[in-house]
Amino acid sequence: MTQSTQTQSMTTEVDTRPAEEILGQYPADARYLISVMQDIQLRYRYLPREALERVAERLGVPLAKVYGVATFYKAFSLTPKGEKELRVCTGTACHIRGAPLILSELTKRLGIKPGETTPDMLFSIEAVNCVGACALAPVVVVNDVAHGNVSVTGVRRLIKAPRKSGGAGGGTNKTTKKQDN
Amino acid sequence: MNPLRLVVQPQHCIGCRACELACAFTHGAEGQPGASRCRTLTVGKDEYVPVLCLQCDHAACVQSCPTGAISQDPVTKIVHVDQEVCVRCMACTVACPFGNMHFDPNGQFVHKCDLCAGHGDYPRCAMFCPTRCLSVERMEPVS
Amino acid sequence: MDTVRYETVDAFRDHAAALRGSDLARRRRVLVCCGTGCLAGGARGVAEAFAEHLPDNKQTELGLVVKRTGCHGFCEKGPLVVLMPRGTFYRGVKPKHVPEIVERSVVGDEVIEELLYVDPGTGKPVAGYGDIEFYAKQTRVAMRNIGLIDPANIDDYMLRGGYDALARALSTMSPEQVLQTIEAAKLRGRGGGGFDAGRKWRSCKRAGGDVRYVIANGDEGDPGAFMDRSIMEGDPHAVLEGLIIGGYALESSQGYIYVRQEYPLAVEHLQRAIEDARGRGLLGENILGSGYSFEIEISRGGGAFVCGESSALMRSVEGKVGEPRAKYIHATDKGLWDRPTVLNNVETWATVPCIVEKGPEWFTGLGTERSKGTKAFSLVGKVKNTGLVEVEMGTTLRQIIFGPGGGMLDTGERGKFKAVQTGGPSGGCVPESLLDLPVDFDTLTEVGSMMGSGGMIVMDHSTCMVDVARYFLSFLVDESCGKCVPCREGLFQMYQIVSRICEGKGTPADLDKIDDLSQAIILGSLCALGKSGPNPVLSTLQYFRHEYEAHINEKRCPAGVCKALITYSVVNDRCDGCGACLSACAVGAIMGTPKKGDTFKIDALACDRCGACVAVCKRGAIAVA
Amino acid sequence: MEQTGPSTFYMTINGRRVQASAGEYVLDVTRRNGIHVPTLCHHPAVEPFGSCRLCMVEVTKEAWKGWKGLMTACLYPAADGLVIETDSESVHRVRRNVLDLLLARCPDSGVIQKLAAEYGVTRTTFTPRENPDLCILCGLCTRVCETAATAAITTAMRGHERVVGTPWGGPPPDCIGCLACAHVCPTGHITFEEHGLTRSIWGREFELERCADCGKPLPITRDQAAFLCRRQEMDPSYFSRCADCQRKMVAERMGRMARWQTLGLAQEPAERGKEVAR
Repeated sequence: MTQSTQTQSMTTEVDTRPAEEILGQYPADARYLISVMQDIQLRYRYLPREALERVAERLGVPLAKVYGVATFYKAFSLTPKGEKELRVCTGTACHIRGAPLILSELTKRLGIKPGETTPDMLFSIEAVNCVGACALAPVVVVNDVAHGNVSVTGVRRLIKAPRKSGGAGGGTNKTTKKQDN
Repeated sequence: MNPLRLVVQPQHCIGCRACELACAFTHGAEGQPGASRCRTLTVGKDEYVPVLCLQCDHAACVQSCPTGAISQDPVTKIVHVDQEVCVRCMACTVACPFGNMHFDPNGQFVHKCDLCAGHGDYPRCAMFCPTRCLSVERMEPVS
Repeated sequence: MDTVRYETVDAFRDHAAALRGSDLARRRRVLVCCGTGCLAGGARGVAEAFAEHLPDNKQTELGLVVKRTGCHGFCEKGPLVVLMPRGTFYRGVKPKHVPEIVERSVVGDEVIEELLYVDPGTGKPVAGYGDIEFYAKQTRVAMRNIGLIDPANIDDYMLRGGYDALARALSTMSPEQVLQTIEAAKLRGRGGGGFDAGRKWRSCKRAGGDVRYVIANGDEGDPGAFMDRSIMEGDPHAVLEGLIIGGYALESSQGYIYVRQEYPLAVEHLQRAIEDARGRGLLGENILGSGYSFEIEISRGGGAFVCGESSALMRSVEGKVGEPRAKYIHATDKGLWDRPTVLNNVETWATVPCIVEKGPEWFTGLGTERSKGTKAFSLVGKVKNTGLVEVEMGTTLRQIIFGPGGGMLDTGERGKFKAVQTGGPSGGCVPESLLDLPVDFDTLTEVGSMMGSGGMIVMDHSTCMVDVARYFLSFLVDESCGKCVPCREGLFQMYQIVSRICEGKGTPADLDKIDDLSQAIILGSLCALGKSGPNPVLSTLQYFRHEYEAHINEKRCPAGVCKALITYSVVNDRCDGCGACLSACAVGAIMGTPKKGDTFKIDALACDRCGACVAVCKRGAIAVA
Repeated sequence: MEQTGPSTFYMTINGRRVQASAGEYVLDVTRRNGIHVPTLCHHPAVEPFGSCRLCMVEVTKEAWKGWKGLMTACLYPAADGLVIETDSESVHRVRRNVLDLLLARCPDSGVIQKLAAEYGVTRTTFTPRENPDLCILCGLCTRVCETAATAAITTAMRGHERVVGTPWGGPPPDCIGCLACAHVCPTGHITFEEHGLTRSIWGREFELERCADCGKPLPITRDQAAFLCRRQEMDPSYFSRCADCQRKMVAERMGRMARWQTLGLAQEPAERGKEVAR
């Protein structure tokens, strides 16, 4: 359930231009740290070290503090997230209406634990706190689209479509998009 | 009372090291002698110089301390290390241009001459100096 | 209507009067709920279908407007469409229904019976909004506009009296008078502890200095609570207006709204509202020409429950890790950036304009002796009508759950009411014997629970109370900031003990250990998260001790929830061999061939007791023992 | 602004009347009066933090009508008329549990074992941590690094996962190797090594500054010297010689002066020459 602190294993160069662009939208003041990081997380789907180094330099916050903030808040991830981020609400209402079942079903089907990403970078599972859609419990949020009253079988549908086309590589984005309504 | 000042006149020093002993015994703990804050150096044949803290104004040790553990008493003018606040980064031991910040490797603390403040409030080294090498005088009142 | 900037209070009043007398105010309204719940049910498609079938010119021609509104609260039945002023209420609307609705109910004057809400009590369809029990038993103050207005439209807010209170405060009241009004209303903070808002404002004002801050806490972290979300999404101007009035009373020039990271729509709507209000001269420099200037900035949270705690929230606004500080020096003296700060919850701020407009006597006329006004609750869990309800303080739990809530969801022995959890992870579980408890800040605390932000989770006999305690502990272990020992290590150890009990490995001595450790955590923790952390365990232990004892002494989970203590088996005479369970089982523990008449078996050793088979079995042929 | 109270006042600690002044914390007052209150996360070099909860004491006041509260002495401001008990039953309950919990976290820490034994805990009654280390997460290291150095280390994660560490777990780029963190660590969790001219801590190696005269290693690193010059606004020459060589220089110079003095000269001839030339 925790974010991995391991050093980025991928050695590919990270393009820091989007991060610079985001930094350009904020005054160089330490108080915008969290906002800047949120925008970076949105853009990259994680917080690349290279980007955070720019942030630390620009906002005048020690890198260690930036790292502390990045690991404290659940919104941030230091490892890249999958194309589809499945956020299983584990709020009380969802819990008593079967969220643990949904979560275990997802982890079993995808073979990853909450907080992890499938090796093909298609799916990430997160067990998140109440998303505030309790009336629809249990809820799974897929890339900001909430799916309510999810059943065990319904959950399988959430992870089915992109799986099939997963082997074809980059050109399959369109087929995955459709799934979100 | 006006602040004290240690006066060193090396021409009178005979290298007996009574000052070092007096200092070590004064600042020791539980009857054990501690390291002396006063060091007598031999500079030539029969020429000795006792080196002690000068309690400088705007001292380098004070300036170098990142935790503000070293300060000069506004009244007594004694430069004092607050052991509680000290984090033993050793900056002061290097920064003192006179080499008068000492580190006790056993007790793991930085120490310096405090003119025997709290130990009789009168420099013991001067008391035990058999010659006129180490003496004490009172400074003019601080304006 | 063209954008106008009100240079004076009179200009505002003239424009508001013109607006209210205009054709816009008289038009019929088609309200499509676009709250998070309905959006998840496909409300966007419904709204788009309405836009397609009723283009602007046709709307004018028919003398109506189509509005995308915030949450109506009746999320269970979404997507919802309401036709005003008649109040026809359609639930479960799909895009394919839209042409029919337009033809028969918008152009025509008919009611489509199939889309009406069916009263579970009488089994008869209910035509009108106000006739539905869910709404009829509510008194809406903080949620007064939600569902009735388009949150992205400032005119909509003004049509319902919006910003009148601000204009009144700026033109006829001194800051001191506003403060006195709040004091006289005996308004208590809606976010948790129920601290007297007037007292808080007063001590901040007394703290001196030129710079003061006001903050709206929209970090609704309690699982099972989403009132603040609905307010921010559905009526953002109400929060702004409250905050501006508060800023004026406290002579502050800067306000912040701290919104949970999980609520992107709330951020969007608040941002829009801020821009619109600024454009009209209701926010920013020299508001309504009064000489008073005030700015509001939105601060997005990073996803940490502890940031609902005021001192942690302020650190987060400062861009730091959300660690609470000791409160021996109050935030009203040294808060945000060490300046005097007033922090109130979103619902509290949304209530402020009503008090200023209608007067403190009106507010104190509602509620109980020590808790005035109304309170919004999110009613969720095993009730028929889940959603948002706002009722007068002092309404009993029974009235809420069996009134607007419509009673228990499931029938049968296991579907009976067992407990209601209030106050989130800081609260507790209230048993059936206390159902007639009038709900206010103090009564709930007296019975070992808490008002909290207003989450109300109804539990039936299929819920294991030990498991609920474990659930909250695991939540808190995860959400503790980890700064102080009792909370970080103590709640973790408590979780270990309760987990052991759930696994059937508990001993009677564990219950004493829980008690001793709880006291130490309550006494020793730094902030409210830790101090109230043992509440869910203590309250379940107080009212449901027999369940703990069943786990410990008989190694039995009465509710059939704790995995280590249950087994699944197939009831042969109910099973029709459909094979649904076969594909549901991820570990292949079910044996049999899907055909009529075959008998299935569950391999107890291979079974990981996930419950997937139970969930998919339509005939209830899988028994839990 | 009107004065809210006198700057010195009296409070009662364990039945003893003691003087205190505004701006002090309760812990300052107990320490000054030799009343023992245990602490683990307190250090005068940094702001009080209140994370270990050991210094909790029972506080009341006559005006509170019998209400008593447990407060952390390190953070509770001293005030007129406070009545404080440092060893009441509830104080002991918190301390005993806290130490029991810390013992479960760090069973091998001598410091914790000793303190826990004082409160009757010789073995933890909780589930001991798997693969324990000596870190009790008091946060002294990170706080001292922030105040006295570069904030190169931090607490990462939260809740029970909280750790003290470096960015991405690697060698901390901002670290100056001053060892302040290691020296303030109450349990000895932070370790370092020194071999010849190299000092290593937090998985990073630092080159020690060398004495410009004798070449021996100085007890500060090059990065530390650069940092001190920058932050304390000092000339690099202050950090270039060892204390022995500094003393030697002073002694030689004083010796020379003494020699001239015995000869009846007030100043060294060379110096006088310089002055005349000027």
